[in-house]
Amino acid sequence: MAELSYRDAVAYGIAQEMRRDPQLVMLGEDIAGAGGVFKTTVGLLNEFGPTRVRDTPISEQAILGAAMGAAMTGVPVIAEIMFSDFLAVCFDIVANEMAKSRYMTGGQMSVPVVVRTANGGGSRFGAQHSQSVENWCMMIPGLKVVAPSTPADVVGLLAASIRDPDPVVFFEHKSLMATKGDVPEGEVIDELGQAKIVRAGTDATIVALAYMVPRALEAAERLAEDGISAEVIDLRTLVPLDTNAILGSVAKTSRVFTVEENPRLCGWGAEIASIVAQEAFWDLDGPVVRITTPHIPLPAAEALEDLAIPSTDRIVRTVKENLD
Amino acid sequence: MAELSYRDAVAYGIAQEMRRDPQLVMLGEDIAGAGGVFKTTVGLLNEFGPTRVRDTPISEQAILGAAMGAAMTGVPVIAEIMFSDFLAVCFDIVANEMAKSRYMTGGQMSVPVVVRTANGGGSRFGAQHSQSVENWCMMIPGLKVVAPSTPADVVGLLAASIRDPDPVVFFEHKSLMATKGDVPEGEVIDELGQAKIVRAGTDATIVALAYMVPRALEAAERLAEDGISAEVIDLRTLVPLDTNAILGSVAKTSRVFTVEENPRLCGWGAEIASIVAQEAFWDLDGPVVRITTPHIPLPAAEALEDLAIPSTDRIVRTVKENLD
Amino acid sequence: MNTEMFDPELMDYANRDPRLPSPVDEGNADLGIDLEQRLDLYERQQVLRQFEKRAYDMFLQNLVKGTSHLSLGMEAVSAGFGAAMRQDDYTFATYRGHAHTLSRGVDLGPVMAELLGRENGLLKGKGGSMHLTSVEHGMMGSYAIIGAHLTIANGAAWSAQIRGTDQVTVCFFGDGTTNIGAFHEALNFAAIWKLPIVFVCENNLYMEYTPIDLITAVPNPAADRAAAYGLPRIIVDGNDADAVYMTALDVIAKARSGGGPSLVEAVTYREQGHSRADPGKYRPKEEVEAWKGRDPIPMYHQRLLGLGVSEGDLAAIQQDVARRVDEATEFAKAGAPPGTEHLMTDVWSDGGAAWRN
Amino acid sequence: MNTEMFDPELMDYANRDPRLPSPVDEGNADLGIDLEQRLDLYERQQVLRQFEKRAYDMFLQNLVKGTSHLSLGMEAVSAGFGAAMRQDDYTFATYRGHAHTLSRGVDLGPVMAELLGRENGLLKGKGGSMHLTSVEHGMMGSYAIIGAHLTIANGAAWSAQIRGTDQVTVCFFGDGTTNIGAFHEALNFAAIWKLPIVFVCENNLYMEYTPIDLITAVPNPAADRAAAYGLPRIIVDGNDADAVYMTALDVIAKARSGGGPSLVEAVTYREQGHSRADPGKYRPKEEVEAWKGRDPIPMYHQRLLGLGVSEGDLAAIQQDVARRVDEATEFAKAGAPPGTEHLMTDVWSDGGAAWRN
Ligand SMILES: Cc1ncc(C[n+]2csc(CCOP(=O)(O)OP(=O)(O)O)c2C)c(N)n1
Ligand SMILES: Cc1ncc(C[n+]2csc(CCOP(=O)(O)OP(=O)(O)O)c2C)c(N)n1
Ligand SMILES: [Mg+2]
Ligand SMILES: [Mg+2]
Repeated sequence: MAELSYRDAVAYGIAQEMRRDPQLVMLGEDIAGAGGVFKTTVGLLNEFGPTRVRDTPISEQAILGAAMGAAMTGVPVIAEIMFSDFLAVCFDIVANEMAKSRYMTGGQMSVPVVVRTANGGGSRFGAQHSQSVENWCMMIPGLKVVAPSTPADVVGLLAASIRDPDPVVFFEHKSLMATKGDVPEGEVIDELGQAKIVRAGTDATIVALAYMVPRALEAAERLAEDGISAEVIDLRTLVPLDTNAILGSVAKTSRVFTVEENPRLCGWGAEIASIVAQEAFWDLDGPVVRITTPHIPLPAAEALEDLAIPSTDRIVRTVKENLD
Repeated sequence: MAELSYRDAVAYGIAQEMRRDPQLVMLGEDIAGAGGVFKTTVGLLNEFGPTRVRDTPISEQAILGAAMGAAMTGVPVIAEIMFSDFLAVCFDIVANEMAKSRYMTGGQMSVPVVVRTANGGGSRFGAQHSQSVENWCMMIPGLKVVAPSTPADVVGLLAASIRDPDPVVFFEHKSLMATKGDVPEGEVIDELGQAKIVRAGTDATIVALAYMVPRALEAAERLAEDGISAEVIDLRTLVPLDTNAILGSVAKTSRVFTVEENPRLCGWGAEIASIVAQEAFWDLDGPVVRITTPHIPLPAAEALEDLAIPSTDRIVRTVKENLD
Repeated sequence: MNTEMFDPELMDYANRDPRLPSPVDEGNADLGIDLEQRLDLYERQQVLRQFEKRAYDMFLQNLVKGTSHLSLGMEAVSAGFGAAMRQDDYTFATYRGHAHTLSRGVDLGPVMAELLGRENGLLKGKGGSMHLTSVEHGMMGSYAIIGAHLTIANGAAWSAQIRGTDQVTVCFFGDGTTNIGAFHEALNFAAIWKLPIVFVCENNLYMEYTPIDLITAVPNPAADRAAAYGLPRIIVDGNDADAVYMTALDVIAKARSGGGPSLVEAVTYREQGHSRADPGKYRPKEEVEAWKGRDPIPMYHQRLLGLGVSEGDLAAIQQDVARRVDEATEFAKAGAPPGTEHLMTDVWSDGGAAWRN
Repeated sequence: MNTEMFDPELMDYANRDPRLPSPVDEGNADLGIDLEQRLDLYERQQVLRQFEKRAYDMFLQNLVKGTSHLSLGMEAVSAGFGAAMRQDDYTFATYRGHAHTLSRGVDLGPVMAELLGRENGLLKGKGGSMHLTSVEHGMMGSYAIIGAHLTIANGAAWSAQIRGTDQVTVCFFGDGTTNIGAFHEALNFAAIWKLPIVFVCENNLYMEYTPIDLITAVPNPAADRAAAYGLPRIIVDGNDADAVYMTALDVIAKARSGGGPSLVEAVTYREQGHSRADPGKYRPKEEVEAWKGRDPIPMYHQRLLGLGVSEGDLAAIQQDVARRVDEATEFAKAGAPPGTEHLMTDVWSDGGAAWRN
C-alpha cells in the first residue's frame, strides 16, 4: 500500500500501463514538458520519451482525430483534453466519430482510445472551466464513461479503461486532485461497470459520483447521527452502468437520492431516476429525489459557486426532509 | 386557414418575422441560392435579398459565432445548421458561449439567436445524419429548446423563438417535412413553454415530441379500440418545460409513458421521468415507462432503422403490457 | 440596411460567369507511363464510371434508400491515386466515397449491396452509402460530417510512423471542406509531426449548391493555403488520370521516405448533382457543357487510341467491367434486408450493445 | 518504436535555444506621433502595468480565487490599439483580458472587484477574471475557451456592416490560438464578407507552457497565414507602443472605410507565468532576461525622456495612476461577496433562471 494523491495516481496509473504495453502512446496540450496543467502527467515524458508522450498544439479536433486514427490502426492512445468543457470544441470526433465507428462499419473498426479530461467545479474558474459534463458523453451510444472518486479507483479504472478496446471518456475531478488515498502495491486493475457500495445503510440509497462521493459520505455520517442509515453508492462508471447495484440497494432501502454536480436537466441522475421509477417502482416507499446543481451556468465567485454545487448540508437537509 | 406542408411552414414562418423586423437576418449553408437542402428556405432570398439571407462556407463555428456576435450587438439572427448532428462541430459556441454569455456577464449580454436545424431519423441517412439530439441542448443551461410537430406549430413557435431575446435551438424534423396541416391566416404567434394535450384520455399519459407525436396519436387510437384511454401530450418545447401539463395529466391518469426518438441514456424522457418520480410519485399507480430508440447509433438500412425508432406498434404494445 | 455591397450574381448562381476547364494538356501523353499502367488506369476509370452509373439506375428504381453522392466526372482522381498506392496504404474518404472504396480493390458486389441496404453489404447495411469501409483493403472509412476525417487520417499516419512501417495515408475531401476548422488543425498537425500523409482536395468547384469561389478567400481553396502549413503549392488536372497518377507517385514517395505531408489540389467537376436529391440547377449551363467536354474517360480513351491501343482492346475492357457490374448488381439484389439480430450488435468490442448489467 | 525522429530539445524546453527579441527600432521615435498622444500611450501602459502588479499582489494575499492571466510585459499592444480605437468600436479578448478591458476606459474598481469575486465587480462576481465584459464601453467580452471569440467578433463586425455604422471590431488572441480550427473559419469568413474587423495576434512565443514554434508549421503563426485568407502579412513590434499605435491606426482605418479585415501579428513576451499557478520554468533564462531588457514601459519611458519630457512629468503620471489603482483596490476590498440572490438571476432575458412552470 502506498498513499498517493488523486493527482499523482493519474501518472502512476498511466505509467503502469505504458510499461506493460510499449505501443501505448499519449498526446495532449502541455502534457509532456510541463507534466500537465494539473500536474497529472508529471514524470511520464522522462520515463517514456517524447515519441510516446507528446505535446500538441491547441487543436482539440486534431488531438482526438489523431488518437482515433492511431487507435484504429493498432496503436492504443491516451488523449488529454485539458478541461472537460473543451470537449465541446471536439465534440464531433467524440460523439459522431469515435462512438459510432464500430457500429457504422458493421464491426470492422475498433477504437481503443481513452480521453482523459479534468472535470467539475469548486475551483472558482467560472462557467467555461468548471462544468461537470459526464452526461455529454453518457448520452452518446458507443462511449464508455468513467469518473473515479479515489486515487485507488483512478489507477484501477485507468488500467481498465486503457485495456478496453472501446473508446472511454475518463473524467478526473479537479476538486479531488489534492485528496489522498491508499493504492495497493503491484499491478492494479479494476473493472468498468462495477459501482461500489461505499457505505452500507438501510433507510435510503444515495447515489453519487466523483466529487459528490465524499460529500455523500459525509452527509451519511451526519444522517447517522440523526438515526438515518443511508447507503452510499459510488457509481464510478456511468457506462456501463451497474444497475444491479442501484436496484439491489433500492430493494433494501426503498428510497433513492441522486447527488449530481451537473446542472439538472438530463443529468446522469435523471437516467437513474428513470430506471428506478420504471424497474424498482414497487420497491419504492416515496419519491425519487434528485439533488443537483441548479440548471444554471456555474458562477465564478466562491460564495456563489459553493451555493450552486450540492453541499453536504444540502444533501443532509434534503434527505431528512424527504424521509420525514 | 391555409394548408401548408411542415417544410413550407418554415419559410412561411421566417418570412412573417422578416417582414415584421427589418433587422432580422439569416445565414447558413445553401440556404439562399438553393433554398436549403430541405427546401425549408425557398423564396426567402428572392423576397429579402442577399444581405438578409446569406449563404456561408462550411464553417459551422463561424456561422454560429457570427450569429452570436451580431445578436449581441443588436441584430437578431436566424442561423441554420443543416443537420442537427453537425451541432457537434460547433458545440462550443452553442454550449459554452451562447448559452452562458448572459449569466457570465452578470446580465449584460443578450443573444437573440435562433439556431434552426434538421433533426431526427427515418430517412435512411445512417448514424451521422439521423440523430435526435434535443437532449444535447436541453442539458445546457441557458438554451431554450423547441421541436414542433405540426406546420401550425412550426410557424407559431418560430415566431415565438425569433422574438425571444434568449438563444433558442429550433429542431425541425426531417421525417415530418412532407406532412401537411392547417395554418391560421394572418400573423401567427405561439408561446414557448406550453405543451399541448393533443388527445385527452384518462388511463395513461403518453408524452411525445416532434416525429413521435403522430405515432403516439396513432397508438392512442389503437389503444382506444382496446378500451384504453390514453392522453397524449405534445411537449413542443423542452426548455422552458411545461411541467404543469405533465403533472396535471399524471394526476388524472396515474400512469406515464414517454416516447423518445433519442437513444435512451439521458434523453429528455429521463428528465421527465425523474420529475414525475419526484413530484407526482403519490399520483402514480405504476412504473414510469420510457419508450426510446435503444442506446445505439442509428443504422442506415430501412429494416434496421425502422426497428430502432419507436414505432406505433411498439408504443401500443408497451402501454398495453404495462397497464395489464 | 446597405444592400449595395452585394453582387447581383449572389441572387442567381446559374447566371454567373461559368468557370471553364483549362484545355487538355496533351503533353501528358508523353509522361512516360507505360502502356500496361495506362490500361490499368483506363480500367479503373471504367469500373468507377460503370459502377456509379448502375448505382444511379438503382436510385431511379428506388432500390437505394437514403442519400448517395456520385463521383461521375471525377473518376480520374481516385483512379490515379488508387493506382499509385501500395496495398497496405490507408485511404480515408468522404460520403462521396464509392470511387475511393472501389479503387482499393474492394469487391463491387458488397459495395452495391450496401447501397441497397442489404445484409450482404460491405457494412451489413448498417453504414450505408456514406460510410463505406473495408479495413482489410486499407479503406479506413468514409466520413459524412465534413472535416473530421482529415484529423483521423493523421492518426493513421502517426500510427505508421510510430510502428515504423512506411505505410502512407491518403485522405480525400472536397473544396468546400477547406473552409472548416478541422482542415486547418489537421494540416498544421501533419506538418509539425511530419506525418506520412497526402491530403487530396478534389476541387469540383462547388460546395454542395454554392460556388466555392463565393465563399473562399483565395482562388484555389487548397493550394493557396499550402504555404500556411509550410507546404508547397500543388495543383493537378483532376480530369487527367495520367497527371493525377504522376503527382500521386511523387507525393506518396515523399511521404513514404519521411518527407512529410503534401496537400494536392485536383481540379475537376462532378457531372451530376451533389447528391441524389439535387438536379444541379445552380450551375451555368455553359459551364456544365464545357466540363462534360472534358469528361476524363472519353479523353483518356482518345489518348489511348492515340498511343496505338485498338478500339477493340478498349471495348474488351469495357465489356469485362460491364459484366462485373452486372454481377455485382445481381449479388446486391439477391441480398436480404439485414436481419433484426443486427440491430443490437457491433456497438462494443464484445459484439453487443449492453450499457448495463 | 522509432525515437530518432525527435529532437532532444523536446525533452527540456528550458534548454532550447532562446528566442531573443530584435533590437529596439529607434526610428520609431520619429513616427510623427504628437507628444500628447504619446503621453496618453505612456499613461495607458502605466495603468495596465500598475493595475496588474496590484492584481498579482492580491493573488499573493489569496484575495483572488480561481485563476488569472496577466499581460505584464505585453502592455504596449493593448495600449496602442486602445488609443487608436473609437469609443463605439468593439473589443473582443481572451481570458488574458484585464489590459484590453481597461484599455477601453472601464473603471479600475469594478475590474479589481471582479477579480476578487465581489458583488461590486464588473460582472457581480459571476464571471470572474476570465470573462471581463463591459458592453457600455464596447468591451464585448473576454472568452476563456480558445478560438470561439474570433468567430463571435466577426458577428459584431457583420452587425456593424448590416446596420451601416462604421464601427470597427478588434479581436485579440494569442499565438497558440492560431492553430485551432475556429481561427481558420473566422479568418476566411471575415475575408469573404469583407468585415470591418482587425484580428490581433499577440505572439508571446508560448502557448501556455509549450514553445509556439514547436507546434506551428510556420515561423510566424499569424502573419505567415495571412495569405491563406487573401490578406497582407503584417508584423509589428508588440513591445513598442508607438509601432503598435501606428499599425492600429492603419488597419482600423482600412476596416472603417470598407477595406475589410486585417490580421496583425504583434510580437511580444509575457514576463511572468501563463497563469497564476505557473512559475514559467520552461523558458530559457537567457530568453526571459533578454525580453525583460525590452520591457515596453522603461523603453517608452526612455523614449519620452529623449523627446524632452521631464522625469517629473512622467513621475506625476505614475503617481496619478498609483492613486487610481489604490482607490480601485479599496473599492474592491470593500465589496461584499455576491449575495445568494444572484445565483438564480441572469440566465434568461426575464432576469431569472426558471426552466419550467
Ligand atoms: C460539418 C458539416 N457541414 C455540412 C455538411 C453538409 N454537406 C455535406 S456535403 C457538403 C458539401 C461539401 O462540399 P465539398 O467539400 O466541396 O465536397 P463535394 O461534395 O463537392 O465532393 C455539405 C455542406 C456536412 N456533411 N458536414
Ligand atoms: C479550446 C481550448 N483549449 C485549451 C485551452 C487551455 N488554454 C488556456 S490558455 C492556453 C494557451 C493559449 O496560448 P496563446 O493563444 O498563445 O495565448 P496566451 O495565453 O499566450 O496569451 C491554453 C492551451 C483553452 N482555454 N481552450
Ligand atoms: Mg466540392
Ligand atoms: Mg501565447
